Amino acid sequence: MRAGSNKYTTSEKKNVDYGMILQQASVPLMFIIICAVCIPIAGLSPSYLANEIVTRMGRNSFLILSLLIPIMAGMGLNFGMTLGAMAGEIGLILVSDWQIVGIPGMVLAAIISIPISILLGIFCGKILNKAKGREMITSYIMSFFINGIYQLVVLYLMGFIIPIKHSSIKLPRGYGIRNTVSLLRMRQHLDNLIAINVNGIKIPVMTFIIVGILCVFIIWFRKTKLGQDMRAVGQDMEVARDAGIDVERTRIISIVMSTVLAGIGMIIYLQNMGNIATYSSHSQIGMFCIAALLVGGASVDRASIGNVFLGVILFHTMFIVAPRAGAYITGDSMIGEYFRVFVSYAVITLALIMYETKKRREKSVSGQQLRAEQDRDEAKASGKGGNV
Amino acid sequence: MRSRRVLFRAGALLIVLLIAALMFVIGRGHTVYFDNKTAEYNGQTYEAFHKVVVTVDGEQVAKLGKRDRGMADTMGQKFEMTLEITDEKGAEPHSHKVSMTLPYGMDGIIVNLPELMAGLPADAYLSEFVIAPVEEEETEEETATDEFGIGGDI
Amino acid sequence: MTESITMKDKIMASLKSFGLPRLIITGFLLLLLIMAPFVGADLPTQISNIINRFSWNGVLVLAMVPMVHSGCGLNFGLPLGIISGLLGATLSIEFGFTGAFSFLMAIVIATPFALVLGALYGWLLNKIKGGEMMIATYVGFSSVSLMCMMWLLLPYHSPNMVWGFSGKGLRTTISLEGYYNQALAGIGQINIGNVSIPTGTLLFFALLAFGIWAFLHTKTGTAMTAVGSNPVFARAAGINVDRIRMLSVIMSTWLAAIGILVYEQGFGFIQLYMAPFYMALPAVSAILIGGASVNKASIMNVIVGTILFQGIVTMTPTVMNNMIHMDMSEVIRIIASMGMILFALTRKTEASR
Amino acid sequence: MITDNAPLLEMRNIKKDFFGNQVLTDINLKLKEGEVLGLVGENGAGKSTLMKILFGATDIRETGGYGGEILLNGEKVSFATPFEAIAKGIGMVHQEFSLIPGFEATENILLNREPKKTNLIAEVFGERLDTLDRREMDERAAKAIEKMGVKIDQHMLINSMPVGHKQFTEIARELSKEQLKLLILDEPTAVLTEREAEALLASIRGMSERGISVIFITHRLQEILSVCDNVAVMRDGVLVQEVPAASTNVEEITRWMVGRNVDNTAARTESRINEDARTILEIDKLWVDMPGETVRNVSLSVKEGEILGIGGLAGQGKLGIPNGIMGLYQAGGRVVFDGKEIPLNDPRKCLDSSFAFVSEDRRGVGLLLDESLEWNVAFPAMQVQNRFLKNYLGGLVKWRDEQAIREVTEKYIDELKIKCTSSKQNARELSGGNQQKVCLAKAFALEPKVLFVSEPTRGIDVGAKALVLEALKKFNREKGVTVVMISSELEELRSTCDRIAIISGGRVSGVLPAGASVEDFGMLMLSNVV
Repeated sequence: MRAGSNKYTTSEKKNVDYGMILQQASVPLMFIIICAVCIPIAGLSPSYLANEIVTRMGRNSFLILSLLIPIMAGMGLNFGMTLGAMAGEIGLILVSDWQIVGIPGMVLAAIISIPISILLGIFCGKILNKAKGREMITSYIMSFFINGIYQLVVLYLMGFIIPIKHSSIKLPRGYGIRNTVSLLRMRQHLDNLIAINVNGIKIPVMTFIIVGILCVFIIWFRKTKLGQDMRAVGQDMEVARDAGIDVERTRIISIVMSTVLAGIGMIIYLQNMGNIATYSSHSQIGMFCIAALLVGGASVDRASIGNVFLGVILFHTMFIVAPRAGAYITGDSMIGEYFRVFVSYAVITLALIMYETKKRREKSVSGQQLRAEQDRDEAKASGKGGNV
Repeated sequence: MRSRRVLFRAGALLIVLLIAALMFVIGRGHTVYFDNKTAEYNGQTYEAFHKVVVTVDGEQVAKLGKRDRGMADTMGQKFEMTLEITDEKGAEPHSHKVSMTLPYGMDGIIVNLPELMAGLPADAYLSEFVIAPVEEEETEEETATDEFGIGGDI
Repeated sequence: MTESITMKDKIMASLKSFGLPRLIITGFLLLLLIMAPFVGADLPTQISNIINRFSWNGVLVLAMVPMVHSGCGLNFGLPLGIISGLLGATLSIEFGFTGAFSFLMAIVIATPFALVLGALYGWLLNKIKGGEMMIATYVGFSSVSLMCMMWLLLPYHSPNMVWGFSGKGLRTTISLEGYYNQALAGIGQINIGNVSIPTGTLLFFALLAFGIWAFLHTKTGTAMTAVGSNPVFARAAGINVDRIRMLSVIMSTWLAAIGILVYEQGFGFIQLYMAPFYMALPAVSAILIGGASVNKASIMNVIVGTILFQGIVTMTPTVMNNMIHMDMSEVIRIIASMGMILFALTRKTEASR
Repeated sequence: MITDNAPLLEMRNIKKDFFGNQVLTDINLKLKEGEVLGLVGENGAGKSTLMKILFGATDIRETGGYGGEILLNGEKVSFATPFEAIAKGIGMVHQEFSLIPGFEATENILLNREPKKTNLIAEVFGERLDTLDRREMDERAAKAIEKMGVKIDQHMLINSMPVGHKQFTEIARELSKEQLKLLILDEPTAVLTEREAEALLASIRGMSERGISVIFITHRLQEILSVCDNVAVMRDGVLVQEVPAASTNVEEITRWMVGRNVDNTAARTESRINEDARTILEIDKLWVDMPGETVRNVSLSVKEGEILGIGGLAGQGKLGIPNGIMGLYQAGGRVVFDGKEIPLNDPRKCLDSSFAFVSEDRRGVGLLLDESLEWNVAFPAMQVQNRFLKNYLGGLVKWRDEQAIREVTEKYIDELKIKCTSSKQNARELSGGNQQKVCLAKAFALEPKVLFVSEPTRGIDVGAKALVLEALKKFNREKGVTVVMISSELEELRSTCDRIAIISGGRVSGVLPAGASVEDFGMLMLSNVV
C-alpha cells in the first residue's frame, strides 16, 4: 500500500532539497548582507580588516573544528566544549608557573590538558547519555557546573594543594590564581614560527598548517570505522544498537574527542591572545564558536569543514565592523558592542528554532504524503465503494 | 594481537611522556641579566668595561655602559651570546663569543660580565636574580551579588 | 520482620525520589545553621537575611510553576518576563510617578508588555515542542542583548535614570530612592531585635502564590496540569493543548515581570543591561532544590526551594568565612545549583513524558 | 553421524508463557536445508513469539526464557542475544525497517560488519580507527544483491529509496552474511507492490536453490502456496497443521487458521439484530492517516443500541476508524450522527456530540499515569461537560469539586471492581487490567450516546477480560448506549457484539452477524490483505 507513494516520495524529496539549500544558505546570506552594509560604514582600511580576519581565522578555527565530531554523532552543538577550554587553561597555567616557554610550553600544556580533557569528556559523555534528546541544554548547564569545579580548583586549590611557585600568577593571599596570567613568552610564538607577509597582511602559516592537519584528520576520521559508527549512531541510535554498535560508548568517545580538541584549540587561541583571563576566557568561547559555526551555514545536525571557515570569516568580519559601524550610525560606541552580542545570540536562537521546526516538519511531511496518496486513492475508489 | 596492541599503546604513551620530558628541558625559560659592574672575587677586583654590546641570536639585546644592566629572555639551558667589548673609551672593540650552561632551577640569572670575561668559575659570575617580594594590598574579592559570577564580559 | 523490610524499602524509595543532590543541599544548609552560632555568626541576622531575600526572590521562582505544569519545562526564558518588568519600571519612572504609587503603575505598565511578549514566546514554544528549554534559554539571551541596545536608544529623559553627561541612554543601575524602594516591604514591617520581617512583601508573595494555587484548582488549571502530565490524553479529552500551553507561558512571563519589580523594591535598585542575563538560573535551581522536577512543581516546592537556595546564598559567605577564612560561597553556590539542574535533567522518569 | 541426517533446524516441544499466560504450547517443527516454510496464523497466534525464541530476542530471556529445545544441525543451541543467533547463521528481516536513513544501501548492508584496512593509528587507539575498505564493501554488497536476485541501486541513500527497496536492502543485509543458513522473513511483502512482491518470491526460490532455508511469514496465502514447500499453521499458540503446500489450498488454510472447536465458539447467545432500529451513526467514505493502520474509503452504518464489532488482522486499519473519527489522527470523509454532521479532526466536537472513546493505547493516550484515579475518571467529563465543578462569582471561577469527583470515582471503583488502595492512587501503580477499567470508567463518566472501545482486552488477564466485556455489555444493555468495539480477537467480538464488520486492507470487506461461521469471518479477514 505504501509502495504506491514511491514516485511521490522521490519527486517531493527534490523540492524539499531546494528549500533545504535555501534555508541552509539563509544565515550566511544574511551575514554577507550585514557585512556588506557595515564594512563601508565602518571605514576600516582593507589591509587592517584583512589582517584582523586572518588573525582570527588562525586563532579560532581549531576551536570551532572541535565542534564537528559531536554533531556527526548526533549530539548537537557541544556547549560542553568549554570543558576542554578549561583543561587547556589549566595546562597553560601550570606551564607558565614552571616557566616552560615558547612552543615547548604549548606542547607541554597540550600534553597536560589531554588527560584532564579525557576525564571531563567521559564525565560529560556519561551525563549526556542519561539525558538523550536534551543533550544541548544539558551540555550547556554542564559547562556552568564544571566552571564551578574549575573555579574551586584554580581559585582555592592551586597554591594550596597544587604547588604554584611564582607570585606573578598567584594571588597575594598565597593561594589561587590571579585574574590574568600573562603568556608573554608564548605570545604568538606559534603564529610567528613561519609567518609570511603578503601586502602587509601577516599570515601565521604554522597555525594554518596545524588547522590543516586537523581538517585532514577529520576527513580521514570520517572514513574510519569509528567515524562510520558515529554517523550511524547520529542518525538512528536504535538501528545502530541493533547492528551491534556500542551506542553509549560511541557517544562518549565523540564528546571526549571534542573536549580534547577544544583543549588544544584553546591553547592555540590563548597563545595568540598572549594572556589568560583566568575566570572568563572560557566562559564565552563556546558561545562564540557555536555562533561562528552556525553563521557558516551549519545546523544542529549537519556541519562541514567549509562551514567552519566561512563562519569564521563572516562572523568575525561582523564582529570587527559592527562596533565601528554602530558608533558611526548612532554616535554611541556601545550600540555596536551590544549589536554583535545580540547577533551572536540571535543566530544561535534562529538555528535552534530552524532545527526544531525542521524535525517537526519532517514528521508532518510523511503525514501529508499519506494524506495526498489517500486523496488520490479516494478519488480512484469513489463510486466503487458502497454502503454496507 | 592483544599484547601487540598493549605494546603499541605503551610505546605511544612512552613517546608522549618523552616529548613531555623533552619539553621540560628544551622549553625552560630563563631571564638572563647582564651586569657590567665592577666586582670582587677572592679579594681581586674585576673592573667594569667601558661599553659592552650584547647580541643574542643575531639580535642586539643590550648596550651597556659601566654599572649598566641588560636582560634577555632565553629558552633552554644552553645560552650563547656575542659580546662586543670596548675596554677603554676610544679603544677598538673586540668581539667574543661566549656560551654557557644555565642552571635549571633559576628563573632569573645575573651574569657579571667582567668576571665572566676573566674566566672565573661559574659560581663567581652567576647569581640568582630574586624579585624582591612586593607587599601587595589584598584586593577585596567582589562581594556576593545576586547574579551568578559566571557571566564574564562579552 | 517483613514490616521492617518494607519500612526500610519505603524509606529508601522516598530517599531515592528525593534525590541525592537535594539531600546534600538540605544537609549542607542544616549544617550551616548549626555551625553558625559556633563560628560567631549572628543567627537572628542570618535568619532575617534569609527571610528578606526570600521575599525578594519568591515571585521569580513562582514564575516557573505555570510552565512546568503545562509541560513546557523549566522556564529558562525568564529574562523575557524580566524585561517586561523592567520596561514597566522604567516607564513608570519616566512618566513621573513617584513613591509607592510608582510600584503599582510599574505593574500596570509591565502587564501589557508581559502579555504580548508572553504570547509571542508561547507561540514560538508551541512551534518547537520538545526543544523548549534550549530555545527558551537563547530567546532569553537574545532578548536581553536586544534590550541592551534599546536601553541606549529609547528616548528616556528622566534625569534620575539617564546618564548625566550625555543626557540620554539609561544608566546600568537606577536608584529607586523616592520611587518604590521598599514599597511593599515597608507595609507593616515588623522589627524584633535584629530580625526584620518585610510583612508586605511576604503578603504580596502569599497573594500571588494563593492565586496560582487557586488557579490550579479551577477547570482550566486542571487542564493545564493534565496537558503537562500527558498532552495526548489532554488532546483526546478535547483540550486545545496549544492554547493551554500558550496561557501557561503568558502566566509565567507575567509573573516574572511582577517578580523582578518585587525584587527591585526590596533591593532598592533597577539593574539594566546584562543584569537579567543569568537570572533564570537561580530561579530554576531554587525550584528544583525545593523538590520540583522538569514537569511537576507545586507552591510548596517554590517556598521550600527559595528558602533553601537563599539560605545557602546568605549563610555560606559568613559561616565559611568565619570557619576557614576562605570565601568559597560563590563556588559552592554554582556547584550546588548547577549540579541540581543537571541532576533534574538526567532523571529518566522526568526525561520522558 | 546424527548430524548428517539431522534437519537444519529442529524445534522440540517449545513452550513459552508470559507471566503464567501460556502463549506457545509444545511446538514441534523441522526444517531441511533449502526448505521454504510458510508460517501462517492470526495475530496473536504465537508466530512472532516463536520466531523471537528462535532468534534469541532479549525480551524472551527477560520474561523467563522458554521450554523445550532448539537444535541446529543436530546440535542443541540456546541464544542469549540475537547476535549469537546471527553468528550461528540465522538471519531475520523484521517488519519495521532497521536501516540508517542517511546511509547508502551498501553501508546499510554491511552496517557494523564493514571490511577494514588497518593503519598505525589504529594500532594505538584500537581497531575502531581502521579505515573502511570502500571497494571491498561495494563488492560484498554487490554480491549480496546479486544473491538476492533483485536489482537495487547500491549507492542510493535509504531515505530517497522507495519502500520496497528498503525491504530489499534489509534482505540483502542478511544475505551478505556468509554464514547465513536460515532466513526468517516477517511479512516482507506487506509493503511491496505486486511486481516487487513477485520479485521477492523469485528471490526466495533462488535462495532455496542455494541451500538457504527460509521461514516465510505472511497473511497473503496465495504467496505461501506459490513459493513454500511446506505450510505450518498456528492458532492460539499451538501448531495445528503442517502440510506440504502442494496438497492444500487457501480455503483449507483459512479454516485451520480461524477454525475452533464448535463448543467454545458460541456466539453471543442473546445476540439480536434489530432490523428496525434506526441508524444513529453513519460513516461515509472515511479515510484516516494513522501510521500502520491506514483507513481508506470506509463506509459503515451503526444502529442505535447495538454493539458493533470491528475486526480484522493487525495493521489492516481497524484501529484507524475510531482514532480517525475521534480526531486523534488526520482524517477525511463524512461522519453523521443523529442527522448532524460531526466535523472531523477536532476531538472536542466529537466529545460534545456525546461520543466517548477508550483508546487501545492505554498508557499513551488513555491515562494520566502520574495523576490520581479521581483525575483520570473525572477529567474528560469535567472539561467537556463542566461537571464536577463548583461555580463561584457567577460562573467566572469554575472550582474543582473534589467531593463530587471522589464520589463518582468510588462509584466506578465499586462497579468495575477496580483494585486500588484508594481513589487517590496514581494510575501508574495499577495493573493493566485495572488501568483498562479506569479507562472504561472515564468513558462511562462521560455518559456518552456512542462509545468507541478499541482493543479493550489487549494485554490484560483473563479475569479482567471477562469483567471488562461484561461491563461493556451491561453498559450497552442498561443505558442503551450504542457501542462500537474494535478488537483483534474474533472470539471476543463474536461473544460480545451483535454485528461484526471485518476490515482488511483499510477497507470494509464485509459485515456479518455475530453468529456467522468462523470460516466466513476468516475469508473476509484475508480477502484483500495488504
